[in-house]
Amino acid sequence: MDELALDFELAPAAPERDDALQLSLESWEGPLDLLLALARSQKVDLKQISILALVEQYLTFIAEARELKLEVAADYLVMAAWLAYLKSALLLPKDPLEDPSPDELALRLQLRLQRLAAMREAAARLLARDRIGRDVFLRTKPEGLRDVKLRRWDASLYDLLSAYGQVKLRSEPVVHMVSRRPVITLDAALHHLQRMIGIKLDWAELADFLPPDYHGPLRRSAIASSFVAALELARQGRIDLKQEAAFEPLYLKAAPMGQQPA
Amino acid sequence: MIDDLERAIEAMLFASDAPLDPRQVAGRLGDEMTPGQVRTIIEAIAARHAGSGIELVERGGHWHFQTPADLAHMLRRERDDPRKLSRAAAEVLAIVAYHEPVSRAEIEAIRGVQTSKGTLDVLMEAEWIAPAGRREVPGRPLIYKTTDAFLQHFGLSSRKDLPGIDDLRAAGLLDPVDLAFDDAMGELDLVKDGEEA
Amino acid sequence: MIDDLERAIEAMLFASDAPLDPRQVAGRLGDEMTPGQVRTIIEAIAARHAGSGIELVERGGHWHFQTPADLAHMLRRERDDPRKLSRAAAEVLAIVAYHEPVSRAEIEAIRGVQTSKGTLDVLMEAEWIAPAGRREVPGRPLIYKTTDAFLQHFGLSSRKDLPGIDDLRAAGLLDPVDLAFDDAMGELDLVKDGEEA
Repeated sequence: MDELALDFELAPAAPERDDALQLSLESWEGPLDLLLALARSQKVDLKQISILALVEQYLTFIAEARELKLEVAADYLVMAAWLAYLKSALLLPKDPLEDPSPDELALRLQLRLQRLAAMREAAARLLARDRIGRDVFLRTKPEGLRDVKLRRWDASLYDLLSAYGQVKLRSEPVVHMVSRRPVITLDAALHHLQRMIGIKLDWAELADFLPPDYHGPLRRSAIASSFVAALELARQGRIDLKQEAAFEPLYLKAAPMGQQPA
Repeated sequence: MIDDLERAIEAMLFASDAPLDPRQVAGRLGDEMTPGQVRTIIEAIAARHAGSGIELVERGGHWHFQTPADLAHMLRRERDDPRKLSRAAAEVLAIVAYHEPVSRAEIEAIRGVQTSKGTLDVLMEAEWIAPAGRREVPGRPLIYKTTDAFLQHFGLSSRKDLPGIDDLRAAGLLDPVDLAFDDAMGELDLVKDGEEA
Repeated sequence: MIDDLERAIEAMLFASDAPLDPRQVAGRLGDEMTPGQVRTIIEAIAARHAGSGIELVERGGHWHFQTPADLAHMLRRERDDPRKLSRAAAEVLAIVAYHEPVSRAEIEAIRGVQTSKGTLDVLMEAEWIAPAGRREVPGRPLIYKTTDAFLQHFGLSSRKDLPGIDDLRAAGLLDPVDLAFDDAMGELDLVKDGEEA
C-alpha cells in the first residue's frame, strides 16, 4: 500500500526534456491525467497555472511522442486538436461574439484539473489512514454471537388420531363388500308408470309419478328407471313427452287414443 | 496510565491468532525482556481485566483473551422455530402411542411402509418418544415409548385417554375415503336429483 | 466493580465477529433497554479502555474492538497486505466516498477516462462500495455509495471524518464543473493569467 501512496507522488512528475526518450503514454490514464502531470510541473497552485503554457507543454509532448513513432491513442490526439484550437483562440484578438469564449474554455479545463487533483489527493490521504489489517488489528478468532434456533414441532391431537385412523385403514385386510343397493328395476318402473298414466290425465312431471316415500339412493334409482321406462312408452306411442329446454323438468301424459298404433 | 510495553503486549495478545506464551511475546518484542518479566506484565494485564466482560486467561502456559464463561448465555440468542410435524411422523407417533413399547420393525409392520431413521429422530428431538430398553428377541431391537412431554403437548392426562378404535370409527376417522364420499353425496338436496332426470 | 449489564455488553462486543450498533445490542439484551441507554454504556466501556492496548471504536454507528494505530509497528506482520488497490481503484473509491451517491458517468467526468468494469467490481467485492439505487434522470443510471465496511476499514467514525472533506466542500471542489464555472463567472474578478490574450 505504501507503494501506492508513492505512486501518487511520482506519477504527476512531468518528464524533463531529457526523459523524452523514456516517455511512455501508458503511464497516464488518459489525456486529463497527462495534462494534470504537466500542470504540476509548473510547480504552482493549480489555480494559478498558465493554461497557455500547459497547452504548449501538451502539444510538445504529443509531438515528441509521434516523432519517436510511439503509438498515440486517439483520445490524446483529440485532446491535442482541441488544445491547439484553444491556443489559437487565446492568442487571437478576442471576438466578443464567440461563444463560449476561449477564456471560458480555459477556465473549464482548469476547473476539471483542480477537481481531478483534489480527488487524487483525497485517495492518497484515504489510503494513508490507519487501516484494518495493516495498522490496526481485530481479534482473529472471536467467539462470535450466535442465534440458536429452537425447533419446536407442532401437531394437534387431531393430526395424531387421523394419522392413526389412516394407518389402521391401510393395515386392515382389504375385503370388498358389494353392498346391496336399493334399486327400482326397469320392469318395476314400467309397470308403475303404466298404472300411473291411467290416473293422471294432464301433463305431469316425471318426478310426480314416483312414490313419495322413496328417498336417497332408492329415489335416484327410481328416477333413472322411470326415465328409461318413459322413453320406452313414448317409443310405443302410448305417452307423449315434453320438455321446455335441456335440463328442464320432463312432463308426460297419456297419448290420445286415436294416435295409438295398432 | 498504562505504559507502552504493557499496551503492546496487551494488543499482541488481543490480535494474535493463537494463544501466546511469555517466551513468544518476548521474542516479538525483540528479546529485550526475559520471559519472566513478560509474564509479570501479562499477569498485570489479566488482573486489570478481572471482573470485566473480557478476561485474559492462561491455558497450558499460553495466554489468550476470551469472554468469561458466566456470560456465555449472553452470546447466544435462542429463537423458536415452529414446524409442522410431517404426516409420516404423525403416523409413527400415533403407532408408538397406541402400541408402546414398539420397535422400529413393529412400527413398519403396522404402517406397511419403511420408516426412515430421521422420522424417529424428529420425534425424539421433540421429546415425544424415548427409547425404553430393548426387546428380548433376536437382534435385541430398541423399543420406544411416549413421554410425559407427549401427554402434555396433546393435552392427555394418560395414555388411557387416547380414544379407542371404536371411538375413532364413530368419529369417522376409520372410514374409507370412498364411503365418506357417498355419505357426503347423500346429503345433497334431493330436488337436484329430480332436475337431473 | 463493573456491573453485570456493562460486562454483558462488553463481552458481546468483544465476542462479535462483526461490529454491532446499540440497536443490535439492545435486541440481544431482550429489548429491555433503549438503544440510547445501551449507547451510554458502550461509551463508558470505550472510555474504560482508552489508553490501553485494546480500544473500542465507533465506525458508522457500529462499534468494535481493535488495537490502537500507534502500536502498528509492534503488530504488523511480515505478510503482505492482501488488499492492494490499483491507482484507478483508489481514485474511484475516493470519488465515490467524497461525492456519494455518484453514478459511473459522474465518476468518469471527474477522471476524464472510462472506468473499466473491473474497477468497480474490485471495490464492490471488497464491500467498500455498494449500489444505492438509480438516479432519476434519463437512462436511470445506477448510483454508488460507500458502506459501513468502508468506514471500518479506513478507521472513519462517519463520512464527516473523510480527510479534508470540509475544506474540499468549502473550496467548491466537490461541486460539478458546470456549477463551479457559473460561480466563477458570476464572481467576475476572474483570476486570469497574464499570458492570456
